[in-house]
Amino acid sequence: MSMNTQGRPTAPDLKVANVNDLPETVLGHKGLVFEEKLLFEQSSPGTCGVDLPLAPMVKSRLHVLKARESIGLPELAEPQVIRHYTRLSQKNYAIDTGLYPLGSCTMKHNPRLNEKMTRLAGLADLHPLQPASTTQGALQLIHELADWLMKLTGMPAVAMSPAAGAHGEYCGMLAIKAAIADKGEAKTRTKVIVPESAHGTNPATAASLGFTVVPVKAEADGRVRAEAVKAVLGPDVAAIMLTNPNTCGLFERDIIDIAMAVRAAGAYFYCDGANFNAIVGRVRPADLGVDCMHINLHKTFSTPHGGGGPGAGPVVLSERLAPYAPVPFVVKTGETLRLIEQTTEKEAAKSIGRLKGFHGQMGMFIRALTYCLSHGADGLWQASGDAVLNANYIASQLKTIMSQPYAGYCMHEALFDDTFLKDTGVTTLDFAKAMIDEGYHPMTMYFPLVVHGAFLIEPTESESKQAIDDFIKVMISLAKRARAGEADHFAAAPRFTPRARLDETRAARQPVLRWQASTLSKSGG
Amino acid sequence: MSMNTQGRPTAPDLKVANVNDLPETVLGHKGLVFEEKLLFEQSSPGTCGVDLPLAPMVKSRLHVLKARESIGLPELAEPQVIRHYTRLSQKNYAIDTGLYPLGSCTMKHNPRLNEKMTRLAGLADLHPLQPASTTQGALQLIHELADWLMKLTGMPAVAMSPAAGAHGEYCGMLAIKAAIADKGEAKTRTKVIVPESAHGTNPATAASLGFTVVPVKAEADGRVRAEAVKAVLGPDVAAIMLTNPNTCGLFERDIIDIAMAVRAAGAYFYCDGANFNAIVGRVRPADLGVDCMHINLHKTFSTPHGGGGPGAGPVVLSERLAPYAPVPFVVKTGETLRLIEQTTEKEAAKSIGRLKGFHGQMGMFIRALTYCLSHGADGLWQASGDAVLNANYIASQLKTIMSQPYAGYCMHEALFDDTFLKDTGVTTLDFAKAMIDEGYHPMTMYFPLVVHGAFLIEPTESESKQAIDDFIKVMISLAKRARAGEADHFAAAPRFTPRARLDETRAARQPVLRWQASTLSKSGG
Amino acid sequence: MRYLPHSDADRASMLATIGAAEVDSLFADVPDSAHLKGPIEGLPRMQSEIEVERHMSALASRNTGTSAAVSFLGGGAYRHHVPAAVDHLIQRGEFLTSYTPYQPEISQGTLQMLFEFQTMVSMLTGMEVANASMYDGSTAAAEAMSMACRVTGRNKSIISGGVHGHYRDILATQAKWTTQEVLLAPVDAQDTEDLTALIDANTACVMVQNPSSFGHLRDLSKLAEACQAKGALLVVIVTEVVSLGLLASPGSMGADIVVAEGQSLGNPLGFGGPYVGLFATREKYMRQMPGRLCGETVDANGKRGFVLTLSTREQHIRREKATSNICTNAGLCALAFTIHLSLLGEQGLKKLALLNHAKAVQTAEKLEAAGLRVINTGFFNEFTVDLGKPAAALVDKLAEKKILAGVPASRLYPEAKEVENLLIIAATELTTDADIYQLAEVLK
Amino acid sequence: MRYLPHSDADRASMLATIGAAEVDSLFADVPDSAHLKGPIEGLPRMQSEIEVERHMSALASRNTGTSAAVSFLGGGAYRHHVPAAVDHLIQRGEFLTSYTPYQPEISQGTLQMLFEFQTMVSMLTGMEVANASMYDGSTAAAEAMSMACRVTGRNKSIISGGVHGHYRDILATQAKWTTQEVLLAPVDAQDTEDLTALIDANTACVMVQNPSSFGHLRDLSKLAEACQAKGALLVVIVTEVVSLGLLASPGSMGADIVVAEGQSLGNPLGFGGPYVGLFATREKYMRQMPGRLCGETVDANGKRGFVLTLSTREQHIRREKATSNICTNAGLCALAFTIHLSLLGEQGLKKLALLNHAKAVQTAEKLEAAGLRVINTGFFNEFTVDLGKPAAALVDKLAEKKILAGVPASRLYPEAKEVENLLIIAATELTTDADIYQLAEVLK
Ligand SMILES: Cc1ncc(COP(=O)(O)O)c(C=O)c1O
Ligand SMILES: Cc1ncc(COP(=O)(O)O)c(C=O)c1O
Repeated sequence: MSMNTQGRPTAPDLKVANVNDLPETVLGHKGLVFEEKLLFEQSSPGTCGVDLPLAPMVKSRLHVLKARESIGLPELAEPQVIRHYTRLSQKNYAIDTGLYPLGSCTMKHNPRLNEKMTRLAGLADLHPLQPASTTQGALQLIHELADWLMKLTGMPAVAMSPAAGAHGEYCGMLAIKAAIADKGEAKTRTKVIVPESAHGTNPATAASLGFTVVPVKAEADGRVRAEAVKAVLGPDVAAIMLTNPNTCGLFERDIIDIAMAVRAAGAYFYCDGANFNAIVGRVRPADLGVDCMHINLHKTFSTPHGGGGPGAGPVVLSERLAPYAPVPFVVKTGETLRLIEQTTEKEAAKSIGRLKGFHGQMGMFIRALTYCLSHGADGLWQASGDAVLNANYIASQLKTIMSQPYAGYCMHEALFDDTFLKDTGVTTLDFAKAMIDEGYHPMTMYFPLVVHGAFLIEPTESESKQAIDDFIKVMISLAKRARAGEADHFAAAPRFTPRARLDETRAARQPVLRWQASTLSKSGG
Repeated sequence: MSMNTQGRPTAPDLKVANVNDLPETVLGHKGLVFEEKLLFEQSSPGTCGVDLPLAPMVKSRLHVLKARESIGLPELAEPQVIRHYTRLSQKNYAIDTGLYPLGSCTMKHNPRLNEKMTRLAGLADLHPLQPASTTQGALQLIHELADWLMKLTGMPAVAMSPAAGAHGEYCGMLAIKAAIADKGEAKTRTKVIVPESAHGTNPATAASLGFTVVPVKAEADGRVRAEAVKAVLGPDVAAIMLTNPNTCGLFERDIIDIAMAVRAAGAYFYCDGANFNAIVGRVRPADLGVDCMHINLHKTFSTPHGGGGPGAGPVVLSERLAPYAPVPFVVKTGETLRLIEQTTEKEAAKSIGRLKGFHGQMGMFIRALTYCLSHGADGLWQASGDAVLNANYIASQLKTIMSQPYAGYCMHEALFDDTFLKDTGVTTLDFAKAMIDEGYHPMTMYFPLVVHGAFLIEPTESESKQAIDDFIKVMISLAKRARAGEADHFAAAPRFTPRARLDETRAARQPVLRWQASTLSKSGG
Repeated sequence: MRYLPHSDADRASMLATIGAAEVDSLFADVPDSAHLKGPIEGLPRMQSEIEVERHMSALASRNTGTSAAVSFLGGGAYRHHVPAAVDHLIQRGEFLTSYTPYQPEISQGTLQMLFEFQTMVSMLTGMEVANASMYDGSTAAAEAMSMACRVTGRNKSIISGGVHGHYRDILATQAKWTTQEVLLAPVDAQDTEDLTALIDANTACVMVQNPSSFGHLRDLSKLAEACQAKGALLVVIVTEVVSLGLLASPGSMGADIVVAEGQSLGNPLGFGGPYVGLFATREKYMRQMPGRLCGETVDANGKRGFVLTLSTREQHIRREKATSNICTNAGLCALAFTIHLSLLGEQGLKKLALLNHAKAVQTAEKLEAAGLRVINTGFFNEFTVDLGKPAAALVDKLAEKKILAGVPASRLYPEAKEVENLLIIAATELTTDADIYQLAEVLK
Repeated sequence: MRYLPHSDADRASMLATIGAAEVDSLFADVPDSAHLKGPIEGLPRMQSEIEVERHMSALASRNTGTSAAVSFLGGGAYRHHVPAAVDHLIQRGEFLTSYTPYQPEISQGTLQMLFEFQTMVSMLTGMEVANASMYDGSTAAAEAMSMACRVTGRNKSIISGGVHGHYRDILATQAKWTTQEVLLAPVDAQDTEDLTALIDANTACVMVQNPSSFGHLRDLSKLAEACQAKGALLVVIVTEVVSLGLLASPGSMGADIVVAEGQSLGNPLGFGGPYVGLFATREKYMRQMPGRLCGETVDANGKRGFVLTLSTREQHIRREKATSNICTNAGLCALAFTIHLSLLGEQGLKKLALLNHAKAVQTAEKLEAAGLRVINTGFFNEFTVDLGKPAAALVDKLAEKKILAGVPASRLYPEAKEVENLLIIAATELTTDADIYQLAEVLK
């Protein structure tokens, strides 16, 4: 999930607030908190962190081409590189270091067993273009994960190759486009209904495929009504893209009616499954009438976020979309598994084609299957229950001190708006920065856009009661301080981080996207 | 190497220096710096971080014994345990995070390749009591490392099983004791000569074997003279324990004369090889006349220190001590390798016996061999050269601002005393704590004991010129501040660490060595 | 369940606070017909680490990994040696378990790394700017095509016959379902292609791969000039980044956009993913780039720091007007790439490239000595031999002997009957003399 | 060389600062006769990671690891499942590459962990205090003997015939070369030993192992009383710590010192080391303990913190008067132990112990059904069978079939001809039904 802090760029006051802010130490290090220069600034030409076997003497066959020009890469030995990235890592907040309540992102525990399994010989060293006879275990693994995903969603097919949620959206919407074309409606069905609360990838995907986005509003309870959908449905509508549970953390109560109406109108129901973690093992999207849904394995199925990726976004498909699944896919006949890689093969006659090189994010499949096997159906039931329990526990205790746009139980995330900050001079952004000082990664803020100054808090099932109680304590304390008129406290936050607030306006106005030997940028300390 | 900060316990002023020191955040966290409770304080009974397969139903065969009483272990799930130890780890300084100039400890780079090799299937999962036919690769590995150690030292034999340097001393001194006993001199040769600058393990080892320690003084140049040794040598002397390079970081110039004198007197020359890193690949101890020497694989051969261990302390032995080597040892006949485990076997007829369960610190052997192969004889030559170069580079630039007890080139560590702090009100300890604020782990302090307020700085070969230049800059700056009368700056250090100075006196006077459910100890923040 | 930190007592007490009778009550909004009453049937129950490991190891053992075989496989994914330090560092929890760096004050680690990554990618490709990664090389190519259309306001792209078969398929898919068009030049096994004639006023871009899918090396300067003359962009694909240590950069030959598969540095083969897409272009097209960008700035105290920037190109701000729908990218693989390249440095990369070339030349020489015909004039670490009989069948047969002889061209271009006899062979620094000997033995 | 950060230019400039002509000049103090002029001959030159990995992998592949075999080996080292989280955490550089926590302000991570370790060891053993680890169980036993002599002022120790053969050998070595004495009771395969009669006014300690080396379980309360009556200490050795999840703790039976091998938790078999020695005793003997101790205190701001304490027992302060010469201990293995035990917790450990017992009972039952005789009345996860013929030869033969059937008693007690036919068999949570079946098949 993404947050549009960019939507409200911060341009902090650049005057040094306090003469005491002059460097307190010679190099800027402070105890265990180190200043770290760019790697390029640490180069010692002539050193190298990799030794290689001697190259055999041969006659070059690099005909034609000119020689490689100087590249400009820095030169360091291994100890320096290890120290550099170790130090950098320590400047990150992470699930492993603290509660990470980033709504819509499902920052749950990433088990180390997953990592270990991914590195097994026979998996890590498998080339994607080996003959299938030598990769039966890998194909079986994909097949097993596909089986889990189909059973958990109740859907009859799944496209495994999409690389992330947005790529899954692209895949699913293409399948819909193909199905429509198949019915000869390509020219007419050009619209896609997208609720205003949707994640940015939904309209972006629809638009990239040439669809016109038709917004639909939610009601006062944060949910889309079947009536509202019906009002915009028509023969020109290709699909609806609906997130469920939605980006406000609420279950769409009318979802079955919406699905029926969409189907009745000859359109398709794309469900954004980013929030599947709330219901996995408890509600099967097939039972809600969806036609396709992407699953972010990097959310619900615990594959690591890795500072931004990689992910994987398999898309489950209904009977009517299944024929359009992209290549490649795995087919099992008896005990033998095959990869269908070409649309020329009969099993793929109606396939939309290929979306990605090779066969999908195998490393994520390994992790996700490990996660499924570890949990079992019963463990997943428990996990989604705990995720929802935790969010409601937080909501129940913060709702009196913060302000809730929508009443009632939430799903896996608790949403607040900034009404409680009215006239305090404290913004959601300020509040978030003060949370950082208190040792917390902020929740998702200013998303969904439909809620003013949104605070979207997703604790996930991985947090203990004690950890959540501590978090609640801090949130209450901050809310009280804000209301007590301590706006300065918030404006100056964060104070305890390796960097104070960063000038995002400057970054965007005078973009510096790379280091240059002649760069004017002054070094850290 | 160890430091006797304990020798000068610090009892900091417990009054809160400043009202501003009241908790600045609700839980005591400060941005990325977290307070972390004891694991016992985070227990949620009924949770568990390990799932196990179901136990088969069987009839218990636990006859006789009473049942296990309650243990008291905390109960947590995996995410909580990972976060706990991740947070704790971040409270440590380490080679991976910064320059670690702890003299006598050789805090050099610990390559990750070593770790990877140790975890290879066929090594990590090898049981020590498997039949030798199934462990030929492991025995060959020990044999190869032994070969390296013998060739690097020029010695004809090596005892591989000692677990660390001190254990190696025990092994070597036992071999000497056995040799003496063999000559019928057990009753008469009861003294061991140990220079005053020796590491504490030397006298402790000698004493544990019933020897009387006879001190010998170094001359003004920090080295022991052959004359001084000869003066105490006699028919009652079993051995000398001499560290070379010595604990002042100096090469013992008279070492060959000393060795000859010792041998002439019918005694043995135990060389403490903790500082072998200065000369490995450039000087063979055999050429100096030593009879035995332990090698700390966790120093010279880059096996990790691991927060205190484990290490490994193989002992090389001269021809005259070789027959007394402890069991087990590896014998290669043709292509077949055997373990001699019992003193009843003919190869071990004169063996001192067994010192350790199984066959030694195999995990460290794997790492050390990996290190040797990576460097090769030429890489080791380069490494010891760089280690000595770095120390002298530091010495050359700090000697004018700090005070050097001994002039001339040093080996791998630069030694200073506290003369330069005279009348400043700043102690070596204070200076060390101020270094912490600047982002450095202090050098070894107050050791060797023969130098007043010693600063023993060992940069190792792993540090870049840039890193060393930065370090020098900080040391000069601190020395200047100390001399400029800023004693308060030092007395209040460290300021930027997770904890300020700790009350060591209280810890020793009212020892609390474990958590107790009813403990009075208040929690962190 | 070992990952779930609540005891039943915890749950009960939390429910009491909420005022709900049971967890299921919290799901009150779920329509009854869809609200399961218990765990889904037909799926296994929770398992211990021991059991899961056994299952996964059993699956792994049904594969023949390249390290348990003789392998000359390439074709867009290369078996290189990854230093142990790389895999250690990327597993540090602070990197592994953090999200996209949206809160820069507590994400400087990831941000500074991305800035270093972008710089390295720019340098390698010879371009002015690079983004913070795409899913992989193939999807980066698709994004490049879209970007070229945006930049030029045209919609036709010419795709070289030397481009990887999968990449061509993806571009064709994209064209099929959007207003973009592709002209797929015939498969160019023999390196005879000349695309200049095809470029016209409707051409958004010409997309070529170097080295080509068959291993041919090209000087693209002429093509670049031709593109420029017609106002089209030259997009260069690199599937083997190690080649950039030895070959003139696409930028130096006049490329406008360079996309590359970064797998070769830092990332295991892993049966095809996750990999990392590199995307670089000219500064003037910066605002048309897809994906995240990390930029330098200062903090409130004037200290240098890094932030995600120019987000007004992106879906979370611009929604349907975004340059791409990409959100999650390939962060951790980019980290692995960056660390591996940091270890190599300038000379290390050049040496590695030279070693790869030398191994490939050795292989080619041995095969030629065994009577095979190498069709390439020049190549980097991958070349093509004509077996005189269908390659796929032979490859399948050799696999039984644990010899992975190469990629049959028919696997990538099944529609091109004329390449049926061609085998694409890649060597890397991991290729041994014994491997080469065995390959020559079985192919001769 | 990849680990050395100086370029030749760096070296030259540093030498210039020093004022030395070359690095060799800095070695001026080395006598000429010993000063080598270049790298030592007869040793290989520097090698790449690729080459080193190949060499080490070749060595590893010449072994048959327990995971590639059917294994019932125990005898003081046990194959347990170590959760993936353990090995991940102990490899974090901040733990792996730090030294003994002598600077507490920047070592709270290691220190707090040690405090947790000490607490857990105290709890497990049922003792009041524990130290921060010894090299391993065997050397901890030797230290216990010395400590008993110090505490009692006596010098004779009685060593049970149920103590592990290696441990007995070590104690004998120590006694041989010091003023300590040991009385080694006859090897006690049949659990018939009664040591009470041997205790006298010169007895420093009685040392027993529970479960014994042959797997027998003992109620030590009587022995403890007998010791106490004579002023001797009871030292209990535990080589399989997992047993402490099911058996009454040594402390509860009256032990004065408990030493244990901690390998079973967190640490791989690794061909015998490094392991971790646990050492626990009564509070009143605290100042006589060997090794490091971590203690709680407060910092200058009154916050709880941890330091190494009571160092006046140790060699670096007390030199020849120290309680032991130990310096480096088993820190990282203690960390692995602590993390594994943290994951298990109270119930997890108990379940693990029960599972181990159940697997062993299953194995015993199957062997009995196959006609073998188990000599133990009670056992935990290890028991002894009488094969009626020499065990060692059979074990060697079965190893060829990749069945590691157990430890022949003669391997640990070669001098005791009467145990020649005995095979010591251990099962753990990793023992499968198939393993048991195979063992029964080959032994019947
Ligand atoms: C609701 C929603 N939809 C779609 C996405 C896009 O998924 P991905 O980042 O995997 O491309 C996200 C991710 O943040 C999301 O939160
Ligand atoms: C000079 C010297 N001798 C002996 C030792 C003891 O070695 P170990 O800690 O490996 O037992 C040390 C370690 O600090 C040392 O520095």
